[in-house]
Amino acid sequence: MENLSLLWESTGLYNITGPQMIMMSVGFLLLFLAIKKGFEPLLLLPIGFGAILSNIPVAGMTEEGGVLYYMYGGIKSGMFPLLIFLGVGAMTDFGPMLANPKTLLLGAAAQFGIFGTLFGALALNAVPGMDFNLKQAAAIAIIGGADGPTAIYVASKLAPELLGAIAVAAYSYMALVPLIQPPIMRALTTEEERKIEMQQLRTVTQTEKIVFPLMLVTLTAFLLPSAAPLVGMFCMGNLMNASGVVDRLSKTAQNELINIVTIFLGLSVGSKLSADAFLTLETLGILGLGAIAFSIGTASGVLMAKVMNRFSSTPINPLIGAAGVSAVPMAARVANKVGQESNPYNFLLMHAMGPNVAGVIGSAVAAGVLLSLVR
Amino acid sequence: MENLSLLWESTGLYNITGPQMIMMSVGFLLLFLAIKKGFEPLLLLPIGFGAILSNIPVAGMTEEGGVLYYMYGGIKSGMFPLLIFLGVGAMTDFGPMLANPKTLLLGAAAQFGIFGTLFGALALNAVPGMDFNLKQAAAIAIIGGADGPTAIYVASKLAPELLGAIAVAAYSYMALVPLIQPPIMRALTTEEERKIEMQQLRTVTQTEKIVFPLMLVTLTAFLLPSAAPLVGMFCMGNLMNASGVVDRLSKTAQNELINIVTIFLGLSVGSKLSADAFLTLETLGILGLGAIAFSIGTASGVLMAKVMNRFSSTPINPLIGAAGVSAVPMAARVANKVGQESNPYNFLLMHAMGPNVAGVIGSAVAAGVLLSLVR
Amino acid sequence: MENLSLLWESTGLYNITGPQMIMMSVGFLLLFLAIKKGFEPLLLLPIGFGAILSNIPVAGMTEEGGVLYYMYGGIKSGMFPLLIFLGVGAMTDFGPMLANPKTLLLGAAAQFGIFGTLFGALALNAVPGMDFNLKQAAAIAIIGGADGPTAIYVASKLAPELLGAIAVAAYSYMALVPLIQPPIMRALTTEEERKIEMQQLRTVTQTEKIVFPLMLVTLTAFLLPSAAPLVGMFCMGNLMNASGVVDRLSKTAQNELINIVTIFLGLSVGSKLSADAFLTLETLGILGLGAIAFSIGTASGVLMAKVMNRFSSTPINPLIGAAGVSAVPMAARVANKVGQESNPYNFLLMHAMGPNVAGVIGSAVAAGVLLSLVR
Amino acid sequence: MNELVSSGIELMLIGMGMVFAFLAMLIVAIKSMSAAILRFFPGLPGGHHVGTHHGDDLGAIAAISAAVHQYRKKHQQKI
Amino acid sequence: MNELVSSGIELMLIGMGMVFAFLAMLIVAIKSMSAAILRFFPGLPGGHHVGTHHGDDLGAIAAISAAVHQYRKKHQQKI
Amino acid sequence: MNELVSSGIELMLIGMGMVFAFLAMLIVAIKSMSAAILRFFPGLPGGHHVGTHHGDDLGAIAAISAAVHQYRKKHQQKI
Ligand code: NA
Ligand code: NA
Ligand code: NA
Repeated sequence: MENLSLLWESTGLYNITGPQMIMMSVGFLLLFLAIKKGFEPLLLLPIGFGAILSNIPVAGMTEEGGVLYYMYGGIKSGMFPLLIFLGVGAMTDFGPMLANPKTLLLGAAAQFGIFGTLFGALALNAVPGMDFNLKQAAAIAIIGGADGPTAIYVASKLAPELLGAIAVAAYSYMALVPLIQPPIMRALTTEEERKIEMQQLRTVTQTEKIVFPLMLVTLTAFLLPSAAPLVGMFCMGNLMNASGVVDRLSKTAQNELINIVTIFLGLSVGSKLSADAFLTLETLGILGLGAIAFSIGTASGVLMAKVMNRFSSTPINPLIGAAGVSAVPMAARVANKVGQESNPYNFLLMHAMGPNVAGVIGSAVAAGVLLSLVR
Repeated sequence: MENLSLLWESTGLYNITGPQMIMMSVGFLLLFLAIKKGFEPLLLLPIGFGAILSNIPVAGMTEEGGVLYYMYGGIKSGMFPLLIFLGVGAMTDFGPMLANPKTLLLGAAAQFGIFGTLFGALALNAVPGMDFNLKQAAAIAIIGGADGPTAIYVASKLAPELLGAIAVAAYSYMALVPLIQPPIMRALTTEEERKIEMQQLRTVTQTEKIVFPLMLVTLTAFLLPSAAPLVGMFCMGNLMNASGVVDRLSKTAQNELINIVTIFLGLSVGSKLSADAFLTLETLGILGLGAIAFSIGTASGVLMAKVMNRFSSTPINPLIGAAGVSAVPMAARVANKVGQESNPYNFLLMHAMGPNVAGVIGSAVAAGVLLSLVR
Repeated sequence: MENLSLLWESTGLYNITGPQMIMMSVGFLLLFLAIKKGFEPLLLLPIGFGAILSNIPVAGMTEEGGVLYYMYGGIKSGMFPLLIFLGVGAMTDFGPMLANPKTLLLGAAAQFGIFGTLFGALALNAVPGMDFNLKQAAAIAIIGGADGPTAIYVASKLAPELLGAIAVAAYSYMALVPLIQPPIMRALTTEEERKIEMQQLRTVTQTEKIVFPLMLVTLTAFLLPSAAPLVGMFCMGNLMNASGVVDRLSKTAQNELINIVTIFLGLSVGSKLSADAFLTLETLGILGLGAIAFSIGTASGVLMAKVMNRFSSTPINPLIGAAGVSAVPMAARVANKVGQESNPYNFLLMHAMGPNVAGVIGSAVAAGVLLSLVR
Repeated sequence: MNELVSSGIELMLIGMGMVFAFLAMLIVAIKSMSAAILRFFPGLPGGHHVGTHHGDDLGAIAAISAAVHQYRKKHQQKI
Repeated sequence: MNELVSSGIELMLIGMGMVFAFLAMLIVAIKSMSAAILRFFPGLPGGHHVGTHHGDDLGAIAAISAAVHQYRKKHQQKI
Repeated sequence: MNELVSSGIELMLIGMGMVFAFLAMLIVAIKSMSAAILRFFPGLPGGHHVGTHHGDDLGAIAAISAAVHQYRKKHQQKI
């Protein structure tokens, strides 16, 4: 009898709180978006499931001794986002960017999405109930980088209490890139501009592809060492692939290692989706700012391309500027698709890959600035 | 000269104790069973080798600073059994069970193997020299679940000192399923019953397969949250596979990740096969109880099927009840084989997979009950 | 303004020290050797990149909280070298050695490279500025084993402060085997000896291949338990492969697991390439002694083969003695190639694989002796 | 010890009760779910979703037919 | 709060400045590098380096041509 | 330092002695084992045990012969 009441007191029904139920619903919503809507399922499925697991009462999976507690150590140490970056680096082909290096400026301009949002987050403090300090504002702003591992890395260093909301916002908006970007791109360009065809890219030699990551890591070491963990791991992955001498390591980094870490990273992020951290007005602020960040980044990239077009001898289709936000390779595909609406024979994909991967570098640089200046 | 005697004093021959030699022999026996007899080699080979390594004197591989000591952390935190469960979940097809949900009752009945054994372990305390407290009895009883990761998870929480013996018993008896089950199955059924042919199963839609793991984890969260880590990771793996949107994660969970963890888990379990923990009368008790547990579970499953047959409109071959102990997919194959002895055209395999996977859920539920009530 | 100067003070240019720049150059040199010269790229690429990353100022990747700091835990615990050894064991075919067991003596003789170098390191203390204690001398000597994981394992236990230099020397000289060995081999043999053709090896049964690793681990447990972690993990990998019953574990150990650990091991070794540990006169000593170690090992192996040839009924080509240093399979290929210079129809490769894998065992035994006697 | 046995019996009763209750509820839940899904989202049957290997298979078939084609061409040239 | 906004503006200016400066220097660096490499080491174009799968492909092609050969032989024997 | 050198010599002697002793014992052990196994369990020669890829190879061969068959059929239809 006593045991029966003990059993009842150990049920979830007896223990669950309203906020926990809401957070479990958020988990189910993320799973729905991942599975039925195809929103970045590789991340949002584990994150959503992690949200459910971490809000199950009694089980205590996020408390010391729980499995999600230990997994989170991989984010706290920076290990998970950096290993993902290693794999992403190994998957990245810098060829199109090296063939047309001025597209790097598009990747730079789009980072205005980050810093504009930072300003916005601070301005939002005027709204009663919102209260972001500088660290939190910087962590939120990095959503504008449109780069999951970078956002998670920065948030885990500057504002771990917002990590869950920031990661969810970052991946959700990345999935929404095909919806968010096109209207902005169309609004800021003329039909003529969207029809611009670009010169075919030259073939880049393997030597250039090998030297580039080394050059990039050196420049980072000298100018912005706070970005060195992110940029360094990315460059190492890229070098493993470009050099062609460690194919077995490169393939493992791109497949099994990144897959294993993705499962762990997703669950760990989910473990930060607890009610008290997520169910606040601030989360609404974060979601709103995230949408603004992507929009500003897209607009800045397009406008920068238009400016460059005035000074450049070779024509640049301003649509590829939108790819500067990164969100690889989705944003590049969007640029291609919007371009083909105006000119079906215009293949912008390769041209958009330049600013697209430049955006990854740009976000990492911006992350370095924030990490070194915001304390 | 001094060095020579130092060398001699550092040899195993100088340091080895009788019990260590016996435990190394146990390790060799496990390797023999794994390699020559085909007893669950994926687990028993690493466990056997772990037993050898951990009983080598001087080397101190299980002491702080030793590699097996650190590996055991993966069991202590629950990480290894839960990751195995993630992979097993990704490998599991709930289709046959969803097509014929009443077979879940067979998976429930077979768990009497667990609770009957729990009672047996406590009764065994009457034997002089046997002394199991409630926690130990519960940890031993879980062998009746015929599910390695569940047994290891529960044992590591309730009675880590018995982990080695329990894991060895669990995997050994799982390997012995084709020997233990058939006589019991034949004794409890008539030739007519064994000939019963079952209706073909309907095809299950993908949507049902996606919704089921979500439903299961929700029910667990509300009713038995102490089972949530086990059931949750299992459901996540299952959802990764069923959803079809994260195939690369699902494949990694089913292959490289589960393989890596299996090596580590086996070695870690082996590291608990030390002489002082294993060479006790209790171990004999555990081995005896393990055999009883499997037998009770098999009998309960078969008898439940016979009872259900009286009330069911569609015929149920009682042999598939034996598959309710889990031991996936071995027990289902045994049901099929015994059935074909009586009726060579009777294909019970798919029908037996229902209670078989239901048995996994049943054991996890039983584990949850034990974890929440036994303190 | 204040922020601008803060930014400047956070740059690498402001903070970098001369020694750090030199160590980064060493990293680039290693990458050059790995990529352009093909020097053991699987290890030297991650090590080289690790050297660069760990010498980036401000980033603090090797300090507590940094990602390389945590990775190094895998070397400190012995986990990484032992897991590599597990994979190497799974890749090793002891067939040629079992078919001609007397080649084990060649693998024994070549270990004189280790002990001769140990003596050399101690003698080098006579040079002003060099000051190796016994532990350091032993750690350096193990370079002569021509076996990366063994060298890293021993160095991490006896002289972690020299780990970086020792690992770099070990892998560099392994890559230089085709340059270092042939002149020594030619100098110590006559044209007639190099032409010796050897009897075809008998086929070894699978049972022998299964029993051998078990025998080896038992002998190690009884005679030299300090070598048991190394030999044990190697034997476990070998048994996983030879037994044929756990192919999925064996394949994972040989591929994904060893690849992942190689990336981590390389980065961790690189993290020990800090200026204060590497830019010392001792490093020059280590590099010099490493070359000597390989030369002595090669010579001892060849001479031993010549001695054995006097007493053996079946002819032994002395060139295969050089393969006793291990450096699997490079040294065996070198033996084959030098042999074919004298007799193009002489296929020594399989014959050289015997001493080659024997050299791995020999080095592990030597490591065990050093670990148990040097304190 | 007597107390231990009695708590064993109690655990057995509660445990088996819980297991049956849980799985019985799961049966009800599955039946409701299946009915709802088959009615509102009949969709596609399971087990047919496109796996990752699909692409590889197509690649292999392409490679094979190319090889076959190549072979035939060479063969005919010789004739 | 006013102070916070002003430091936000400052961060924005410095940050965007740094991003542009960094990527602009990277452009210069890339251009110099490409010019140097194309002049001194024209070498091979990228994207064509031998991957690990290459060997497998050759193996597959060998297997295929062997299979085709086998098939032809059997087929002719029947004729 | 003199002491260090003498302990170096001692280590060298003991170490090489141990290495030779160990590997010599291993030779004896291998020879006994091989003799015993070849006498009592002659069994199958090594290196031929069925690997996991075996199945794949068979699958590939099946796929290839199916493809070849398909091809031939289509080809003949055209003729
Ligand atoms: Na970006
Ligand atoms: Na079960
Ligand atoms: Na060696």
